[in-house]
Amino acid sequence: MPREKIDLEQDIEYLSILNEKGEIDEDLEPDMKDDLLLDLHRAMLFGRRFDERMLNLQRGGKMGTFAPIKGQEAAQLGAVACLEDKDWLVPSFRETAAEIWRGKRPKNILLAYAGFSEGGVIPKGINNLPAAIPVGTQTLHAAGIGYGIKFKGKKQVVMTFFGDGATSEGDFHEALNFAGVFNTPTIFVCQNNHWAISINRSRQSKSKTLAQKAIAYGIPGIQVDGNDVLAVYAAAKEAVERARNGEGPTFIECVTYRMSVHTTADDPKRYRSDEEVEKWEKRDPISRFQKYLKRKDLLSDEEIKEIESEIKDEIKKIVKGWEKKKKELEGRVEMFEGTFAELPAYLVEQKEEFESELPEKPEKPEDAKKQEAAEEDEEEAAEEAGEEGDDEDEKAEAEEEPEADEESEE
Amino acid sequence: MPREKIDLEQDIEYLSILNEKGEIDEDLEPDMKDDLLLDLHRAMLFGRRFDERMLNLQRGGKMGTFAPIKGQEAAQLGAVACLEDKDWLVPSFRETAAEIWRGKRPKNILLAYAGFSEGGVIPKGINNLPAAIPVGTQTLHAAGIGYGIKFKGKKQVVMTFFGDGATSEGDFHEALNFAGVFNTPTIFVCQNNHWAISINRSRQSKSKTLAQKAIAYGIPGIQVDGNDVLAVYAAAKEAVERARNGEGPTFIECVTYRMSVHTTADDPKRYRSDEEVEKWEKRDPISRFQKYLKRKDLLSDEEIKEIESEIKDEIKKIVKGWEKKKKELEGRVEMFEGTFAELPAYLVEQKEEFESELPEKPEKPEDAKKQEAAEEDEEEAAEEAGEEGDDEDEKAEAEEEPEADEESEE
Amino acid sequence: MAKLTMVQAINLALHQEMEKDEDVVVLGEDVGIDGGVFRVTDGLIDKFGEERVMDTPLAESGITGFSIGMAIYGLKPVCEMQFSGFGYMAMHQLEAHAARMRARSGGRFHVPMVIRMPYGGGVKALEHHSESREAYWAHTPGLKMVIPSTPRNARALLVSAIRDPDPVVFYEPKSSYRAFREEVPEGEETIPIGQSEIVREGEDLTLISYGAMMRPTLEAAEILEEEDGVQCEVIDLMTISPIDDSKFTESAKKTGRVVLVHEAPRSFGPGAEIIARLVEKSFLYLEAPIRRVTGYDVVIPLFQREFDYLPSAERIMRAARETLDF
Amino acid sequence: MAKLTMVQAINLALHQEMEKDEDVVVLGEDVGIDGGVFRVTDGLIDKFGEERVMDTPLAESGITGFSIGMAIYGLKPVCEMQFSGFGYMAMHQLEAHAARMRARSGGRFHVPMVIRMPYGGGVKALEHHSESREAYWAHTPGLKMVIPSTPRNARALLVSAIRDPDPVVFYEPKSSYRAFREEVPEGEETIPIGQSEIVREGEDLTLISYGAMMRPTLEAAEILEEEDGVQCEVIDLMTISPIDDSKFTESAKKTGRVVLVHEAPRSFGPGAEIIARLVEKSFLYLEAPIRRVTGYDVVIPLFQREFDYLPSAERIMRAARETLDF
Ligand SMILES: Cc1ncc(C[n+]2csc(CCOP(=O)(O)OP(=O)(O)O)c2C)c(N)n1
Ligand SMILES: Cc1ncc(C[n+]2csc(CCOP(=O)(O)OP(=O)(O)O)c2C)c(N)n1
Ligand SMILES: [Mg+2]
Ligand SMILES: [Mg+2]
Repeated sequence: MPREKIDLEQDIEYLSILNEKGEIDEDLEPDMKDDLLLDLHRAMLFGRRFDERMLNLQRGGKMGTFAPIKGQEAAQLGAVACLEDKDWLVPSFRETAAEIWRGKRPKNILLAYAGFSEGGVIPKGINNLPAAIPVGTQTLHAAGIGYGIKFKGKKQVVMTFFGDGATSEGDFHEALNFAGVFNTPTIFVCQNNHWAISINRSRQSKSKTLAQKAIAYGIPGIQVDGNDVLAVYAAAKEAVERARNGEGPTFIECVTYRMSVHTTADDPKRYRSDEEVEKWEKRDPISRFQKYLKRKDLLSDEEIKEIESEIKDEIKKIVKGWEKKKKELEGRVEMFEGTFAELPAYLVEQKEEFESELPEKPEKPEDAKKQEAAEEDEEEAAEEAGEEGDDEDEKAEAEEEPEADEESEE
Repeated sequence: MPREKIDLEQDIEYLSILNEKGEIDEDLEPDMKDDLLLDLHRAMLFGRRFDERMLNLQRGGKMGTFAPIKGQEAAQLGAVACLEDKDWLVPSFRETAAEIWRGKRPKNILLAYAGFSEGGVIPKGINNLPAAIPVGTQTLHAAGIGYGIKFKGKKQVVMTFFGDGATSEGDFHEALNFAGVFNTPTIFVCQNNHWAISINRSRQSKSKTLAQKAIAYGIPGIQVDGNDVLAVYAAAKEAVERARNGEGPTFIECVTYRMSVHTTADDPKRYRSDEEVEKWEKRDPISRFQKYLKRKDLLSDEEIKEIESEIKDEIKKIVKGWEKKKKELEGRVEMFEGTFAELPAYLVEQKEEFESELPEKPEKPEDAKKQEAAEEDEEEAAEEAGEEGDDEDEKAEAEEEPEADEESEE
Repeated sequence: MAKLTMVQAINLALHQEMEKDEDVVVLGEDVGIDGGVFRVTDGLIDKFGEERVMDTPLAESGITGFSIGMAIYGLKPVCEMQFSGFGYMAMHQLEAHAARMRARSGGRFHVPMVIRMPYGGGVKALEHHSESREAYWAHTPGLKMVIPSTPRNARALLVSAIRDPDPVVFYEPKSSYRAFREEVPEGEETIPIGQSEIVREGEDLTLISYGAMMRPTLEAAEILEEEDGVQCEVIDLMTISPIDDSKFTESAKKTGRVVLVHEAPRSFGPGAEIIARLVEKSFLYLEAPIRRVTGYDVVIPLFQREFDYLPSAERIMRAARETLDF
Repeated sequence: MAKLTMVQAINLALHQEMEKDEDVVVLGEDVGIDGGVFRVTDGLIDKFGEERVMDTPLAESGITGFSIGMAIYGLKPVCEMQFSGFGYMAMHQLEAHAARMRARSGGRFHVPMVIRMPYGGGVKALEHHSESREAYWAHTPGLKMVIPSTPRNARALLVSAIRDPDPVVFYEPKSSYRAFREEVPEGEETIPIGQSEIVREGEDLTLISYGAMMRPTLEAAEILEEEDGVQCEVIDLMTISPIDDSKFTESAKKTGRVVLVHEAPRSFGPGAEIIARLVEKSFLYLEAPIRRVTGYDVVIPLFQREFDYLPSAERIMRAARETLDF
């Protein structure tokens, strides 16, 4: 009949490996191939530049609302870098760089944010779910996919992303609880970027860390420096290995910072100080990682410049390909097809009604049609020959198409 | 750049004061007046017997489905015993004894479970919410009421009850989080009775305790022996004091056991063993408490018998009053009034339609009417004179009626 | 052919589909060891094990979102909301994801899941256990909404729902669970989703209903024949969405008079859509206003008064007679 | 009188009601320091402080259930769902508690709260930001459902909603937030909930709409007058539930021809109820089928195609002409 402390049999740890000055804790340095380090660096840089370009396009009125990733490149890329192709990604709406790493075509990202549903197409063989806007809801899908994996006895894992704000949603709670109870191979990665629009992390929950929420579900939880790509990678690697070995889910809190606007519709000046942003600029994940790579002699300033310039060209091509695609899609309205596998009678009727109401376009004379077709062929040929960035995308899609889901695991 | 344990600045404790053999940890014995101890004992016994009677009535086809409390008398009464009248109770559907302690009329409980909405009426001055059937949803109301209290600067607290199963619901999560963030005077009491219908606590969550879920919200959490009314009282008392002093919410897990069926529609033989039930019968909260009271010389076997017999009579009267009330209500259909403060036009139409469809009753001759009225008067007079149990109820209601909410605090 | 209750018939469908397709998984609160609070999933766990018959934590959004994930991955979850009155907790998962995943992923992913929910009044249940809100789901693009009325069509429709590549909300009229038996063939039987049925032919008046209300509707039709010599054509919708308006609009052209019956609240209820379609497609044939015999637009009362709330054969007959006299 | 946008007008209502009644509390995601993502709550926190203008954690059910508790205790919460597409997360709280607390407690408790939600398409928003599902709420007994169409009626209706003793779901047409200005009196103005308005008189055809669709509807009415010499009577419902059918059924008796317009999906949508009431109450006067110009029953497309989805003046005119020619 005592009053005594209960041993909860689990601790919450904090992990940081590479600090703001580029110094490293060598004991903790993860074992990563040089190629992987360089690929990660390139992806982080690409993520940053693509983000900037998107912001630009949006400000220029060419694109709708989107959520920039600036500052969170390490948190998302360090984590997905632990995944294999056969694994699954369940993103929220702020994982552009992670989605691209996992095979999403940048052109499609632009298309989707320009309001074309066609941008949402996910090719076969790429196991990414579409971006999820309703905060927190996707975490349950990751738990369920994890169960599917277990059920089918596959050696896959599933990783889901969400923000600090999402941890307040009931779905987050239910997802972690289900994952715990059914011991699914699900890695829950919280990008705690300190803000949920205008709500600071401190007002989202009274808990000291978000990582400790794992205790509520009896699953491992860890807090990492989310601007330290090595720490994120190391923590995610552990979690992925546990999951792949049938040891169940993990919750990772990446402490990072949203250096830009919430979305392009947001004005952060209303709720946070410039000083805070400046403080975090000093903790930038990219410059920190570059210092590390330079120390390791894997990267020089010269090379960084080269990569920057390659990325610039690549993005240019992507944007060009996107502009072209947009033109192609203009006037095409296919809104009736996607809702069901087969159109039910009433949708056939509505479609007919819709089409009968379209302004009638005058039939083009045959000659003009032929001319257009020829031009299109030419353009495609030119693309295949020269425009690498976009072209790779097209090829990738073509390759993926025939692969079945099951086969994609190999 | 370390990997180190985070100090979460909070522990989860287990509290037990009075054990199954009636032995007590004197250091922990709460300071409770004799009267309170005896009142609690009587309420626990009344709860048990009333429960039995309800089961009986249900089995006899006189009542609909309900959820017995057997075994959980200490968990709920120990907790509400810490409340003052001005405080608020937000129950789930298994707090019959607690609701009665807080002034709910047993006759109304019977009425509601017999399918009469009239049983749901809550008199002014009694700050109990109606029983909440949708699991976990009511916890949010308790958080909101807590905010109301804080907002108005009152010295009230609000206590809400729910089961182990409820901790899996998103609303539970959101409620504890809101209560934490807004530091509301809310006491969350989980009656972990080991079962959510057929689902054992162990399959509800992978967490070692439910109490540790408090860590997710940075609020105090404690696990107590829920069959030990002293421990429940002590833990609740602490929580109530904190809340009243503006120190915010607490989560209390009472480890108890549902000794009976989930509801009268349930057959526990399908999912649990008799041995398990027998094991818990030995931990019965009432016999344990009686041993304690006897040791303290507050209660004798003789007195227990007397109380039992009083309770029996009381329940008899309640049931009689209920039967009478049911008869009064028969044929009365008032389903249009409760939905809005004022009937909108379309409900007036529907009501007229409904009434026009009622089988027409032949008008009674004047004489018969007068006769009936006279009889009714007589009955009421008789009631007031003799039938104490039910009469007290009526008086209570009459007294409460004029009091305003504001005033009820005194 | 055995005479089965609806509970047994649904149970049969689950047994057979799980046997046939090992991707079919059943999950929900108490569906495993307890066999479901209505025993609909009785025996499944013994036969198919815990991996395919999953007792879940108590969380409706959880069950639904988890099922969506399973379905995206390639399983065919049949999940249960213990009562339809708790299904609203899963509404955002169904609306935002189950109903849209096909569109959102450009066809790559789809959500072949069934969400079973016992619905409706008439069993003296507790508060929140008697609702009939099929209109919520029927109004949600991307969801199908099915309500059987007899053991045989319950079985056949559930088989179709499980095989459907898109999410199907499957409301089970709990007051019909054990109310009567019907011959149900042992061998496979399906009824296409999106198809209504004329269950009684007639020339004078069209009665449209579905689910538990088919019984008072048919009862009314019989009495009307006996007492008034009126021939009612009775239509069982079976699928609420995508609604099959072909039969009832044709029937109305023949009879010119229509009464419809549902226990859901009247305003903005399923009946309104039926009327809208009748006006759109049978306008010139309508000889009388279309009457709705429905639940009232109030909080459904506790069980002592629920039969005052629910449509009865008497209420239907009265509306029918008024429509015929118009 | 100042010319205000709808955002400003709603903001004015909030300012004035908060000033007048200190039990009025505003809460939601980003409603405080940020002033709301649409700036509807701009300036409130400076004036009334954090206790009355509460930035909450990100949880819609939480916001709603918390508000229900506050309302039961005696406050008058005006809570915001950031977009109506996320309001479904709160559906169970609204359905099971806000809408029923009065009935469940025998009148002791009631829930005087307003749930504000920006709804509808036309602002090039992201997925899940363009829905129009007022029918869900309108079909829920115990809830009131209001949708203003102009700055002035938005302000007046919101004041009434805040003062209403029962829960009101208040949909704000976000495409009208800043689209135009209107004179709004500084002094108090209310419009009773449950009252529709004839905003244009006419003899030939009745057009019924509400919210953002009032603008294309009125545009169509004007063009029809100019081009066809047709006099349309245009009705703004303003309250969806309890729906005021008095004006539109009277109007239909006069014109005999009705077209109705909403951006919600057609099937089981609000328009069906209007048709049902017209058939019930104006049957003998109807000279043509009632046409529904609505969103289609599909997942609403991303913004490049949303104007193909949304009703336009052209679509309305076409339906009107066909109805007139019938
Ligand atoms: C359920 C839901 N509620 C509200 C919104 C509007 N909203 C979009 S993002 C956001 C903040 C999300 O914060 P967080 O989870 O921290 O992610 P971050 O934006 O910081 O990446 C809000 C409130 C939404 N998309 N979904
Ligand atoms: C949201 C919701 N889902 C399902 C149910 C059906 N149901 C009633 S009680 C219950 C189990 C509750 O378990 P627990 O929370 O442990 O409380 P207990 O019954 O043990 O007191 C279930 C599943 C419900 N009432 N509400
Ligand atoms: Mg964030
Ligand atoms: Mg329990």
